[in-house]
Amino acid sequence: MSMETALAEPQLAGLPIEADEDTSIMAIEVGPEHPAMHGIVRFTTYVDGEMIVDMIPEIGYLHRGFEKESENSKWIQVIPYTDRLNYVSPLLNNIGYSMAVEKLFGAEVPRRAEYTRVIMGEISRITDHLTCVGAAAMEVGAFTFFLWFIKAREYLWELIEQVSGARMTTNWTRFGGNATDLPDGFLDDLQERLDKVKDILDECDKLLSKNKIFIDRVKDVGTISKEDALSFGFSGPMLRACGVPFDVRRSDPHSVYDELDFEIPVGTVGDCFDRYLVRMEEMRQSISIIEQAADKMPYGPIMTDQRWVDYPDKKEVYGNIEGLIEHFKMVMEGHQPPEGEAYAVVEGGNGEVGFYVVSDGSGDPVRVRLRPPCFNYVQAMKHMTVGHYIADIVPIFGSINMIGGELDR
Amino acid sequence: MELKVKQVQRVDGFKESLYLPAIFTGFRLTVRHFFRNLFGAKDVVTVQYPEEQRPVSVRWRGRHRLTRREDGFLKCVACYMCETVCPAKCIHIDAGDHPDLSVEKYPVRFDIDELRCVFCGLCVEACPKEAIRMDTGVISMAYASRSTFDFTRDLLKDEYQPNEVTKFLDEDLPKPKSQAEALPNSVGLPAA
Amino acid sequence: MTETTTAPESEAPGALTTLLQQQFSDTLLDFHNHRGDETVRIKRGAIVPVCQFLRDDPRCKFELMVDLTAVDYFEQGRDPRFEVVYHFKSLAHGHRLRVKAPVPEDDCRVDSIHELWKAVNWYERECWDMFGIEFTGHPNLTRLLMYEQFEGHPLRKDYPMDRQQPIMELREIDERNQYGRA
Amino acid sequence: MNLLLEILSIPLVQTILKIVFMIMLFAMPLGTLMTLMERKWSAMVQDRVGPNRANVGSFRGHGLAHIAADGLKSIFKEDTMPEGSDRFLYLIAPFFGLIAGVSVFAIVPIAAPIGSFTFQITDIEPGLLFIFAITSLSVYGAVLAGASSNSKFALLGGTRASAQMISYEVFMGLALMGIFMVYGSTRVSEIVDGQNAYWFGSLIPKWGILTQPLGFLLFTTALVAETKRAPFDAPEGESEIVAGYFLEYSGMRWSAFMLAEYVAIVGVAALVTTLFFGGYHVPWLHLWESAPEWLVRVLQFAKFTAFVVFFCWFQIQLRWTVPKFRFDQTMALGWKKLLPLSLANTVATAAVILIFV
Repeated sequence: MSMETALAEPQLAGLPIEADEDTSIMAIEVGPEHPAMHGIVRFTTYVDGEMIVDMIPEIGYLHRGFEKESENSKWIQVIPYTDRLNYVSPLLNNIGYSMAVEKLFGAEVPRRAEYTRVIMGEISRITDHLTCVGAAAMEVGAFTFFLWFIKAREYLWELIEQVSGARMTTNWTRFGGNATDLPDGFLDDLQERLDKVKDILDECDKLLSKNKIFIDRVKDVGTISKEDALSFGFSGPMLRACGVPFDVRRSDPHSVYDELDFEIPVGTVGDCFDRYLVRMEEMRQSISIIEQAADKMPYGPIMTDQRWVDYPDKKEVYGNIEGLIEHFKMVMEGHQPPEGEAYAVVEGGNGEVGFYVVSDGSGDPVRVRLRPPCFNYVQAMKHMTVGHYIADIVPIFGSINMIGGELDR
Repeated sequence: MELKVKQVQRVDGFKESLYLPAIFTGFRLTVRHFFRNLFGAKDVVTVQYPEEQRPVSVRWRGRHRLTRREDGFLKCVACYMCETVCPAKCIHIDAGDHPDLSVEKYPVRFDIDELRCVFCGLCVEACPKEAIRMDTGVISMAYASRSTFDFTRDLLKDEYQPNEVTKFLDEDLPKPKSQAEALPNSVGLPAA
Repeated sequence: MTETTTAPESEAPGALTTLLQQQFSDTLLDFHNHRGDETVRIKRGAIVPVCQFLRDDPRCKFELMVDLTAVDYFEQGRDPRFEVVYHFKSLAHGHRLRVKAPVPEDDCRVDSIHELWKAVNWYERECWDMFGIEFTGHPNLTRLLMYEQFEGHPLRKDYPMDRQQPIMELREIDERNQYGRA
Repeated sequence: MNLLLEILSIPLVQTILKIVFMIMLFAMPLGTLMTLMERKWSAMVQDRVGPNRANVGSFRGHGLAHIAADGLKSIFKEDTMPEGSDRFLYLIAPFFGLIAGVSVFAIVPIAAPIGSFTFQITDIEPGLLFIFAITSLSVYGAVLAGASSNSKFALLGGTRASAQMISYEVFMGLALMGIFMVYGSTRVSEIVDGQNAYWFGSLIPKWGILTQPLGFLLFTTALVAETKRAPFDAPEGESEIVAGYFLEYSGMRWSAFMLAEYVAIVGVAALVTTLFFGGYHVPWLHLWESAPEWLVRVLQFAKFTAFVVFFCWFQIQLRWTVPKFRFDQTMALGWKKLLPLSLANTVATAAVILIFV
């Protein structure tokens, strides 16, 4: 059966086909256990020879009930859970959630805290892209590329560890500021490590970006048009690769991004090659953002002085009874944002990470909703893969950077 | 700041279609790495784990420890703050009357199930007495039995040997003989 | 960041709200502008024309259906109990809008808008899976995150946190909950 | 003593001894070593440490004990067989590749002959053509393994492997036509001896790489594709079809596939050395006329081994440098680019020989 006839078959366009001996169509389960499935997701793929004629993505294997768990926690207890959503860029989730709750409180974050958030968030974005691009490259056979990227990521994670006290489960932001300030000598160390990362980026660029074997694998693979991408709700690098300069850092300026100068890389075609190039360029832009933010870093507090937004200062707690009581009340009853709802967005590693929070004025959230960017990408997998070879699942899936924790929550 | 857009360059011309130049460039890079690692100059981030250990940052959130007062007893006053704030609900405290009259309560039982702990550090922030800390620098706890991970009050010391059975019994607590000894502050002595 | 007042800025309607008020005066229930998030509550029957208008009208031009979810106000005792929440983003104008449609518990259904944006398909499936809100007209309203045999809808507030599904083995969980040592 | 010499002079005994030497003492140990070296060398490329944990007492030897550990592990591992597989074919499939891999060494000379005694198992007239015939058998290994495993991934891997190997077989032969023409024979010993000639007095040796640079490139490409290693490892395709045709194998049979691959690496290196780098001939050694005969043989063997090890390293380095082709791109490259090129090479060589020689 040829490609055209297979697609003309009515049952193929919609739901599962029974693959039997009469057709030459074979059903292959790619996933849930499959080396190219980062996280766990299942693609029931129908192939004619090696050509994909239909695909049914199935998700939910990593569903841990983030939203239910959050609704049964205190507001502050959700922050550790957000680390586990997109576990390669946990800081961006921390920041997004904190921003949402700060919006409820109407709290203002001190400028130094905003600048440190920018630095840490961009480091997190680089680690996210390093993982995504590296893993996607590894799956088309460039293993060396991957391990060099992992080395670069290691440098950055040690930085994150210096600030937050953990490499991945950071739990770093608080409502109205950050848990910790940058340690002494951090900015010098940061510059040193960023230089190393830049070297690795250049090396890897030479190794792969002009290699025809790699270009063959990613060029015109998984192409999605601008209109379809918008309709599928794409955001982040995936949408920018289609040529739409949509970046939450610019369109909904949060934090201090409007004081920093950077370019938004966009692609033209919207295939895997564009996504690769956009991500590579974005890492360079992130490095430049970090350098600018480090230059402009102001002095000052890292926590808001607004009361009842975060725990009182430790000096207050140890020093006087009012502080101790306030601290005690806040721990025991939880933070109590005023009644209302808020939706805060950050530009996450692979798109718009939105937190929709609803409060009834008590210590327990009514609703904590994460808008996962890769939800839309996995939904579009069928659209992007049908008509390609089975080997193309790998670069396409690699380029959408699905993170199981974020997708299934 | 205005919106600046940068078009990424898709390089795919005749030179690329020859395959060999790019492969040669790549080869030069990998061979350089090969020889750099073959002769000295180790640019390797791998840690040979059990023999050498990575230096962790001072802020590293590792295994918990309970700090002590100068007389050696626990600072903890069993206020249940850490137990309340813990998102993993891994801390369990039973409060009891402290024999030292200057201290109201102390934890008769202070258990942390390290297998449930998510190492978020919220307990450290919540503690009003700096009684619990996570600065031991213990990065991995790999023990053979599940019960080893149930850290009790007596095991939350600075160093912990899983095989060594240590008990901090109630007899070890200070037994003040007079009011002045029990409550040094009440007779006007400055707190240490 | 917005000002640190809790006073309702919600009184003054935003530009989009005004536009929607003109166009759908009979279906618009309520609106607010809390913390700069433009929000309108509409009757659930009007969700398809409103969304159609939001997508196609040049003054709105919401190309992106950002998010679709629901909120359960069971504990607050609100009637109607559910609210389906839509978030939209327009790239052309750069504005965002939140549309909410209240859904009562006894007639838990709302019209599907899957034909307007392709992304809606899975969001509606997820919403059905989690809240049991039926989207009429949806082509394939099956469970997305939970497994087929799952009973109930986990994000409803009356679904207890520790409820055991019949498909799961209970023994291991009992063991885990037994806190402390033997 | 005399009896021993007499026994040793029987050709059959000599052949058996040579086989034992070549297979058991040269090819297999090198192939086994390659399993470790691949990991160590790739670690160096990738700024890692590589395996170094296995130990015998306190002896680690930078990971040498891993060879023994891997061997023992695969012997003692359960030899599983998927349900519904074709039992007989499933059991014999792993050994086709191994047999084809070692058979290359039947024609490779490792030193110059002493009198009538050759350091080569057999020097048959068809030489390389025979080798092509035998190595084609390794296709069966992949196909049978893929077909008998009762697994869709394995089946895809098997079909990919068969298509790829058969098509690359075609122009592997064509790529060598130039060599046959230049040295005027298909007999390996004559090709090797032909490369002992020099241009400009005794300045530049007439190695195959210099007479047939394009042929070298094409032949090496074809050989790498034959061994199904990167960038031509679509049949294994570990990221898309998991492990391809040997997906279901375990234990010793899986090791047989792996060993076949590494023996094939050594085989490729030996063939390339023999055909394009003067074989065992040490260049300019003839200038040292008073060299003792044994030393010449030792030097020749050393040169041969050094080149073989170098090309093993080269292949491994190549694998960790380049990404891999998609399956259809492998085929397109073979049929649309390399086949016309090798035909052109053949014609050009013939023209040059016709005009200038």
